[in-house]
Amino acid sequence: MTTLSILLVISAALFCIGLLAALSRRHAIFILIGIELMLAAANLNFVAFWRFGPEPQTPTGVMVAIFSIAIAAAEVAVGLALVISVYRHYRTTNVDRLNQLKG
Amino acid sequence: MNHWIVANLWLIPAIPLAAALSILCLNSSRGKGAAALAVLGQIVALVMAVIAFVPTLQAPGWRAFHNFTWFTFGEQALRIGWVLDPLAAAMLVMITLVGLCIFVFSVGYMADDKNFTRFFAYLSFFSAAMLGVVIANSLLLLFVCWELVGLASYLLIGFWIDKPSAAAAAKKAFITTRIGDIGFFLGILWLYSGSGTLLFYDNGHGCLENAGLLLLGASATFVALLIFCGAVGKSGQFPLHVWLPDAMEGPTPVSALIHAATMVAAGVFLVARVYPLFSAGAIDGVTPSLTVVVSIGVITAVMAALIALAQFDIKRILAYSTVSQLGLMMVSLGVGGVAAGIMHLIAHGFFKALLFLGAGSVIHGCDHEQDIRKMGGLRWLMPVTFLTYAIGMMNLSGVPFFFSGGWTKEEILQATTHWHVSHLPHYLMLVGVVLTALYMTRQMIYVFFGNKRAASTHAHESPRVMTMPLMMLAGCSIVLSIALTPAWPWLHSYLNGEPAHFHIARLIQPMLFVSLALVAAGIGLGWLIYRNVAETDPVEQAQPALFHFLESKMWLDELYDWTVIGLSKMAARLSDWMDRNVWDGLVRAFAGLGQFFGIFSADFDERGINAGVDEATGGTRGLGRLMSALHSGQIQTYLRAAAVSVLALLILYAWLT
Amino acid sequence: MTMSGDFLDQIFISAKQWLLSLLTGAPDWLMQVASSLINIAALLGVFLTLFALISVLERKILGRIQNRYGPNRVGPFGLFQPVADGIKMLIKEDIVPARADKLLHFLAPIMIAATAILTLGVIPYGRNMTPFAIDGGILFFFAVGSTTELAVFIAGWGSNNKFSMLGAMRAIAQMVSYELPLIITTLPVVMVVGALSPDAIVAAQNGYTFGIVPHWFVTTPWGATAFLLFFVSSLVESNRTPFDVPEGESEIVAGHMTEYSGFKYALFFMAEYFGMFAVSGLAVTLFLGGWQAPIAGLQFIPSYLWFFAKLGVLLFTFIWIRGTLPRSRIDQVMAFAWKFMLPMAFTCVVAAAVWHYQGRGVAGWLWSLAVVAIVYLGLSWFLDTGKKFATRTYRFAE
Amino acid sequence: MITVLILMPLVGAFFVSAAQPNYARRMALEFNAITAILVFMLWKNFDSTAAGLQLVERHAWIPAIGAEYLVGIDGLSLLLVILTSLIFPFAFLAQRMGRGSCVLMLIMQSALYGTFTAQNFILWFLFYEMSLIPAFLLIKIWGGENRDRAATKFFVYTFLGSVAMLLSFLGIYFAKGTFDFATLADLGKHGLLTGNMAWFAFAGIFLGLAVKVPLFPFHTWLPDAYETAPTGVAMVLTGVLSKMGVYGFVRLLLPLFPHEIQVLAPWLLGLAVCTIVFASLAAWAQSDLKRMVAYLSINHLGYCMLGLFAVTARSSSLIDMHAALSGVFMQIFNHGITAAALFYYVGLLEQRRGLRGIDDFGGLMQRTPLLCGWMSVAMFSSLGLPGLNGFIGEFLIFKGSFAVAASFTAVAVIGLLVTAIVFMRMMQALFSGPLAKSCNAFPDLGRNEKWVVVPVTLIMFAIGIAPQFMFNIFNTTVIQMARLFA
Amino acid sequence: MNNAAFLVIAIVTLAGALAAATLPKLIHAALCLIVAFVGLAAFFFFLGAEFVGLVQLFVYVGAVAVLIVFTILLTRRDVGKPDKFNWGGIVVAVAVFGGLLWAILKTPSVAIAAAQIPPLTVKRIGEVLLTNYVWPLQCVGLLLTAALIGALVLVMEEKRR
Repeated sequence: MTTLSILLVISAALFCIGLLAALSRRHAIFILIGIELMLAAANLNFVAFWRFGPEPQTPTGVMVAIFSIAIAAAEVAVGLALVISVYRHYRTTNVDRLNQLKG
Repeated sequence: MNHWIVANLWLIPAIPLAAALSILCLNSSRGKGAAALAVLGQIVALVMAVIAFVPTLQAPGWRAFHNFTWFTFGEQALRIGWVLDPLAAAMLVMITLVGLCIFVFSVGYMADDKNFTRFFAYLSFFSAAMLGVVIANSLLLLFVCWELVGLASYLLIGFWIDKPSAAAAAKKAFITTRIGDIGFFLGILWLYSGSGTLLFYDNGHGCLENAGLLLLGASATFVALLIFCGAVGKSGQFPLHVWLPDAMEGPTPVSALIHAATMVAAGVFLVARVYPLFSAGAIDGVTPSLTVVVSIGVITAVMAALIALAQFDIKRILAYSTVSQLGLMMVSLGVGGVAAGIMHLIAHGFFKALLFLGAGSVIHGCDHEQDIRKMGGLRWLMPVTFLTYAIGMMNLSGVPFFFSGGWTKEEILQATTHWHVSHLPHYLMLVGVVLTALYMTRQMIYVFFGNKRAASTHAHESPRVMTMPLMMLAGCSIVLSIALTPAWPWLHSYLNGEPAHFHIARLIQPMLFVSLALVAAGIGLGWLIYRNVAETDPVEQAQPALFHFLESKMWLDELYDWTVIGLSKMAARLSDWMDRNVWDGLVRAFAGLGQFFGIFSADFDERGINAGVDEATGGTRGLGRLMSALHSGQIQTYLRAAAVSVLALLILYAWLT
Repeated sequence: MTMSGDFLDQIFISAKQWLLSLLTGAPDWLMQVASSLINIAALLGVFLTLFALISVLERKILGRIQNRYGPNRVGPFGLFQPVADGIKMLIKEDIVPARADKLLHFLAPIMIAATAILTLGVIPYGRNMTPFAIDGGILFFFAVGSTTELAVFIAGWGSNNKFSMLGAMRAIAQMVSYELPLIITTLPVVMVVGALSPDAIVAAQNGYTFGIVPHWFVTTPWGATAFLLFFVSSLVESNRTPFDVPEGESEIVAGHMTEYSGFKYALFFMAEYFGMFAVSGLAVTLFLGGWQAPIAGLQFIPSYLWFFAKLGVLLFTFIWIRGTLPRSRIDQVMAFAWKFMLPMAFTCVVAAAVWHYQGRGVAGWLWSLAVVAIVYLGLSWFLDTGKKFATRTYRFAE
Repeated sequence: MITVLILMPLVGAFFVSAAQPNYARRMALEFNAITAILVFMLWKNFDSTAAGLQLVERHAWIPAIGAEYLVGIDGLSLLLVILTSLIFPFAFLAQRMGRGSCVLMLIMQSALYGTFTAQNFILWFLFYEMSLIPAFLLIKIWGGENRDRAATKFFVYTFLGSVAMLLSFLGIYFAKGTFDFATLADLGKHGLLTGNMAWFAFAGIFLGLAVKVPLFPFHTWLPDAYETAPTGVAMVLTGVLSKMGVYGFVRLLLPLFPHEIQVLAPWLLGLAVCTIVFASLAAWAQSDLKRMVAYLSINHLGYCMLGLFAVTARSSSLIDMHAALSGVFMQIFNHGITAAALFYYVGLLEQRRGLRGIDDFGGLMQRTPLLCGWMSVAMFSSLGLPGLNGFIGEFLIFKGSFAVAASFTAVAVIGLLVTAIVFMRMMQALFSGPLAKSCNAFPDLGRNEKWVVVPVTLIMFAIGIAPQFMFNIFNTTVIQMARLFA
Repeated sequence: MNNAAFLVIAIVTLAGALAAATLPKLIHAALCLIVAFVGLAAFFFFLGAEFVGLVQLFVYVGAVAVLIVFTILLTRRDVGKPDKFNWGGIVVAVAVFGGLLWAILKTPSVAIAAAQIPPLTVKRIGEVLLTNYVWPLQCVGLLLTAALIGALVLVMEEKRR
């Protein structure tokens, strides 16, 4: 039988894969993909904790996951819009070259 | 008792008002229509006045009133109304009759004026307001109409707007009367708070009836005096008479109507109307307020008559004569001869209007020349004017028997003899009679007798439309005398609310002879002095200083200019200066103080705090340079840092558990 | 309902039960898998047949509309034409462009066919005849259905061809745009029923007024409006004329399918028809009462027959429209979606709410009609460009 | 309904800000027509025989600090609301206005409606301040010369007053725990606060309101501000904005601090009389028409103050209280109409001549008889000629105050005289005499201008002749208030 | 069967995610991401949160994925060349994973099995959404609107003057 810890491990793995994508890729969209993966991992955690938690009657975790998904959708829309406008402006989406904030 | 006319008395002023409004709406080119409307309005008003006059004859002392609520404030209803009694009825008839004559006269006199319609609108408006004053049964309504009369007077004096002197005169008239009205207003307030009502007659609750007077008590004197202020202003009594001669800047019919026959008489009417206030608590018919009235009246009468002696403007002479006569009426009222005063008022209305219109006719004939020194010998050139003017002059001088003015003046003199306080007024009045005859003779001789002078060479008789009213007024002033004789003192009894009886024996009285002698003395003296007048006045030659004193109106205008007006102007300038400098300056000082603190603290900032901050900034800057190396501007570097931090947290967690 | 009627109605269920009973004693998971497999097999069987039938019928009907015969050589009335076509497709050479992304090029048709079949799984075809009864069936339908866009994109991208890419972009743009009205027009139904499961929706449309007017949602003003909107959107979703812009031959060859041939092309073709079946089936479920009989007296006829009759009518309408209307311009299609379809779809939601809160009676009926009418009039006033068109004159060849 | 009324100008402001600049004024006027209809309905729905607040809307707002959204009208509020909706259309008609100023004016209008209907201090204060900022901006941006200085002065002055008032109210709140006007008034009967606290609170509120009215010697901002403000704004400033101060006195100070006012009565009456006399004298000394009218405006508000202080000064009889309160209310309305009209006329003259010194004109009567005629009606109304609106209010005020403070009233009456002198001077200089060359090409009243002039004058006559319809609005309120103060 | 299914789902998900993170071609990565999301949805189904799973499918597969591929399409020039891979990230990621793993395995309280619960119906979610969570719902609606507008503004072509 599956236990919570297995799910948590999967979720942690997912999270780290997302982190990997966000850390090691140079392309802005990859970073975004990484972030999405991390968010998804978080959602998985929410649902898992709800399912295995003491009060599965109240669907709190589910609700949070739903909201989180909705917010992630908004985030990805804006993020991609940013990518596009950055691309228009600099003709690149390589984040290594986007270092205007360099101190 | 309640006749139809009582409830509908308001129609009498309303009709001229309607005429005025409809004239205002007329195109200014419709001169004839305007005149017709105005005259028609006046005729209807006259008919209504006569209709109103009839019921007052029913019984002696008949009085009816109609009160209604004007508005309610809080729980208190403010009521106004109108009253019909002999006083009002007689005044109504007089005003409408004289008004009608003057309206007709104006049609001829103002024929060439480009603002013909406006003139008639103003005239009708004035007539309406004046009739309103007469019928008012509430001091408030009276005051309202009173002010409107003042407004109409202002408009008419300043009718020739392009003349600066006219504008100045109008302004002076308005403000001077306004000064009196302020007192009047306070009087109203006092009366209202004292008696709780402003109605004259209200079934025993009015302020002139016993209940009201009882409530008022001792303050009645002050109330009466304050109200008298209004009368002083409006009736041109000393010391507020200065506006009346200046008001002659207006067209002559205006002078006739307003500044001779009606409006200036309103003050006298007012005193007569609220006479119970004056006489409240009287001992032998003497109260402090009445004494004041007498004093003012006497001073005015004599002073004005003296000044009239030294004037050259035909209308100014008449103006001062008016002032003088009004003083006479005041004296009469003050000494208790209410009926006599009113009788003189009515008679004066007719003959003074006659004189003014005659003067207007002369002016019209002499191409708008008003200086009597430039006239002369008009007797043959303007016969109708001359004759009617002479009748007017007889009236004014107080020639008895056929002239109403004679009877009424005698009546007044009679009344003054009964005054206990002092006989001085009586003697001064006698002097006044002489003076009146004197200056009228002087004027007659200057204008109508002697040789033709500059202005009279091309003089011509006025058209019929102007002479007809003259004859009409002359006729009235003679016919009226029938009702004034001591043998059948109908008007006297009517006004006093007594039945009139015919006693031929009373026709001849000692006073009659005194009066006759005085008038004769006056006229004779006049004839003696002035029979050979030339450009310069004989009196001026004899007594230049005195004459100059009188000619410049006893320097009262100058005195006022220097004192009252100068002081108030200074007060005004002072207030302005205070405002700009002191009050504002205080504010600015506060602001400056604030600014000072601001600057001070800014300085402190600069020296004290900033220095420390500068030091700190230097250090920070170095540190920042160090830190900025870490800031590659690349997101992933930051992300990595975050991830490592998470790791660090995990390790920390592990270490702790 | 008579016994025989009941029997006929449930004949396929009984058949399945019988088949499963053969496996008695097997483990539980095996039973589940078997049940699913039976469902899938039945589904595929029925719809592949229907696909074949419709493909030939379409050509016949189009032929009829265009005043010609259509396929009439293979078999009686050309009914075996699809068989011939199928064989042709299977034996054709599968061409993969040299510069194509091989993986994606391969993946796209599979994906598109898979999604189309998946969407078919949640529709109730008759009483107790829902292959996969999920609580959120409608949501599932759309969730899976939206994957079609992805597949189209992969097809376009994977082909590495200008026309393919353009076609894919067009397809995605218009599908995304019309997905909104499509989903929002289902909202009133979901709202009124209070469930996302297709079975509940069909059940909610049970009953008749006077025995002749069925309580289908299409009989309400909002339902009718929503149905029309839904239908138009489904035309777009399945890339049918007049909205076949993404694959219009005269413009961009065949859109995202340009570089496909042989069996892959057949898969695309099939997916398109399956998509059409699915969305029509959903329309029937949502608005036309699913498998319910139109008149109380006709309830003895088995429910699945009713369903397929309704489906047939809708499919015929699809074909009919294809034969009648010309292709519209892409910008017009998009503008229509955002300026008209979307507001109207929202209006349906409001109108349904009004209908509900007015007690679902005659008053509610009239009120919702008023809402729809007002918005329709307002929109038509607002969108009126003022352009006047001359009345059309037809010129026939003499 | 009141809420709709408050919001309507705001909606208008929103629309106007989106409209084409050319249509801004027309749009603003259209919105004013809507508010006028609303106000008319309000008037119809208002039961003038019933006491207390009517058409109340009450919602919780910030319960933690006792602020609630509480609007309602009694006779006084209704009167002022009517006044507001009368003045604003005329102000809009008075001159060409850009989009920005239209928007600001509409915002101000909304704030004024709010001020006159709010029955909770926080809400009231919010609206009160909200009206201040548009006024400031209007003067600052569209004013004449010296506008920066005048605007800043106006703002700082009134703002300081407001701050003082706010502090006082906070003090009251901490002591009593409520911001509700009615509750506070009830408490005020028995002494709201005690000791020095009461005096501080009183001083703060008094200061805030005295500045707004303005009361001598806090009035110096007013001539500057009015002088430089554009005509329409000046009309609103004098017609409506200055009423906020008087309204505040009636609503706040008098009910809350009857005891303090009684103690200070001679001083307050003195201030009122000073306001009357000094302002009228200062008006005499002005040569700028706008400044002159501004000072006269101060003078007229001084009458209101006289009446109000007289009411609470000593225990006067109910009738005198009724008279004074009715007079004050009438005067509020009359002054609003008349002073706005005067500013309008001065604006017309300035528009035609470009200058507004009293000596820059002459003999206008010959060139523009209509303008002069209508203008003199406004002038006579302002100097309190019977038969026009000004008289009724002044008479009642003096009637009420004379019984209580005869000597103060007697001095105050001088103000009437000086006012007359000022107007006579103005008329003489402007209308009569030979026609000045610079005024040769003056056009007479245009059609647009008649649209303003005729209704305003008709209102003046109507109130002057048959004022009962005005009294009906607030009679019950007067009775109720008198009972409160007695 | 459940365990097997779980295993399959887990492997598919993680493999998809790993592919999404490491594949050199962006478009492939995006498609793998979809696989990962589908797997995640399956997880949700598995956990009894059907609705969340459907939403996950609906939003991520239907919307987010389409958005990503569209963006890839629009930034095509950059996408053509394969992305460099920064190996430094792996170390950090693995380290974090190690840490998390250690933490999870060390915590005994999470090693529990699920209780039996009645299925979570859509109706129940709808009720909760419109009662307890109505304000968050409104906020999310607002957020989505704002994001919509924001995204539009960001990508709008700048007007040429």
